[in-house]
Amino acid sequence: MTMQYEVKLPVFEGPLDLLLYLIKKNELDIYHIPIAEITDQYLRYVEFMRTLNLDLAGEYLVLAATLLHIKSRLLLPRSEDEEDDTEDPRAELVEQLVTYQAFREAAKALDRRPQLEREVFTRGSGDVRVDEGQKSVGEWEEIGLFELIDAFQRVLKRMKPQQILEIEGEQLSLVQIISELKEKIQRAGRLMFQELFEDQKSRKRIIYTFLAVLEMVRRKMISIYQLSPLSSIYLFYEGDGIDVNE
Amino acid sequence: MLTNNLKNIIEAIIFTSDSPISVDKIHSILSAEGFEKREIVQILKELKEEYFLRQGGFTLEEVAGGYQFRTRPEYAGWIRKLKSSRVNPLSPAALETLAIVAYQQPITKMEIDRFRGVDSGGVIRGLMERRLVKIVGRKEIPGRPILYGTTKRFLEMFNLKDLSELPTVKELQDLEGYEGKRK
Amino acid sequence: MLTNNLKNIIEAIIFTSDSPISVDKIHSILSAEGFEKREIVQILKELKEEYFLRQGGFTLEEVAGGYQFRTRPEYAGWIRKLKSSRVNPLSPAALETLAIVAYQQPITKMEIDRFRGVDSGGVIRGLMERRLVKIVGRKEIPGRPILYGTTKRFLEMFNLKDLSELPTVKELQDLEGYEGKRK
Repeated sequence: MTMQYEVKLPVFEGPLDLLLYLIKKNELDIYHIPIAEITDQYLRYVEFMRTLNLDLAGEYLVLAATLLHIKSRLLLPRSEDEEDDTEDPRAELVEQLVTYQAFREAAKALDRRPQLEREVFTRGSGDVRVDEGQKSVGEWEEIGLFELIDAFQRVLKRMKPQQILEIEGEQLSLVQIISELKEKIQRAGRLMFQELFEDQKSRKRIIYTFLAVLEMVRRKMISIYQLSPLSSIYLFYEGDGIDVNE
Repeated sequence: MLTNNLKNIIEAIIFTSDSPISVDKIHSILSAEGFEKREIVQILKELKEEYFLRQGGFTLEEVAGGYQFRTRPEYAGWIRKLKSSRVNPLSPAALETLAIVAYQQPITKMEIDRFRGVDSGGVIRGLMERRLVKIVGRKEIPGRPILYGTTKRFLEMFNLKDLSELPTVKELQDLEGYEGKRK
Repeated sequence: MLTNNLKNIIEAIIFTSDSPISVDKIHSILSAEGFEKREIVQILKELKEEYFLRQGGFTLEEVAGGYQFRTRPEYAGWIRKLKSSRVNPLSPAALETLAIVAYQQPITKMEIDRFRGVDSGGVIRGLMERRLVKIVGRKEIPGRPILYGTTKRFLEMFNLKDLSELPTVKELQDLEGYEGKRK
């Protein structure tokens, strides 16, 4: 698959997020990670993101190498002269994950505080305009990149191969799809993620649509919410977005 | 000048100030009248109590080392309807970086990168542009890297009196509940 | 929704609005709740009365076809003191000029002008008035132009121990964000 685009990931997630996401998804104990299994899953994710031609930060590969290294060390038979209580090869990574998780909690705690211009306002900080039809934050849970990729993989799986025709030489541009999507979401206020892929006949178009969603998240044109884990994902229109290509 | 008058003057000053105003600042404005600082502190306490008991649309809050009237959080939905410009919310990456800086300051970029597992240059710059993070000095190690810390605006934005109001890392870990899992 | 709640919402809306807000505007913000205009008018009357009776530092006034909180005229003198004591933040032009002086000092006005592409006379004067920039000597070239440099106050203002603490151009580039760096 050769594609003439490059989509940057929404910059908010990194390799440690992915690892924590996988640990949580599999309900694993952070102190006793089954390295072989988690490494496979991690690599499959990274591979999938690469097939989408996503511009992955180099750090994802660094962590992949670290995981493979730990895996190989665990597989090695212990040599005789080594002391019994050799350090667990996972120790350093676990420490890093635990610390990272603590900071993520700190970030969430910070975010829960009443924030200026979000929950609390000072005198004369508003100008007048009536703005209707916004979601009320609170019932909705904002979701992250990896949940979205999971959902997208489910969409791909549900599709029967014969449903997908490759249209030779179909001319597609990401810009075009973004503007179509924008119009659609703007009109409806919100759209269900899965609905975007119904009636799409070419694989290329499906992938481009997904990439358009990622790019729109990154530009803050839309935000992604769901009511509860595993329930339908909705895209909400946020505005014209910002130019992030400084 | 009557005390009630002093209370009104202080109230009017806080009302007009466009940022949280400190006791020292109020004191300096009233200096000609020869009031003592503790009188002002006492009146501020009374005013704060009064607004709290009144249960109105806004209250008097202590933030970033000063006093400011702020609306009560429960009315945010209505006020947002009034506002035309949407505030650009902080991204999870920005919040995460901000939390690291807040807890670990003064801290270098390299230390932040290590905690997050990714390069944080762009995020730090964004936080500096929003005046939530600033340069506070240099670390006295080879290369003398820049040290970052949070600003007064950070306290204002998150309704904090000072940094000690942040929950400790230990408290956060207890919240997460993984302390028990430690072998 | 209780009436008291409605009162608080209206109070919070007026408090946050940066200009007098009309009954119609308030009505349209609350339209989803199905309140009638006369209910809102009634509450505004009550609020106005309440603030009048309270005799505090500010009151609710009807001005220019709308409602607005305003400080009572008798405290105008104190508020003027507050306004005059306020420090004006540095303009982008002033910051830019200050950065050039900080990094390139000692530097002449002509050199600053060349960097900025505009005449910087006014900005330099402003910076000197604020004691952030000072004359440090004369350049030994024809005409012996004045050389400018930064002051001790500049270091204080930006929390710098000495000039070596300024981030280098390279360090500033490192903050360009990893997006740019990777391409």
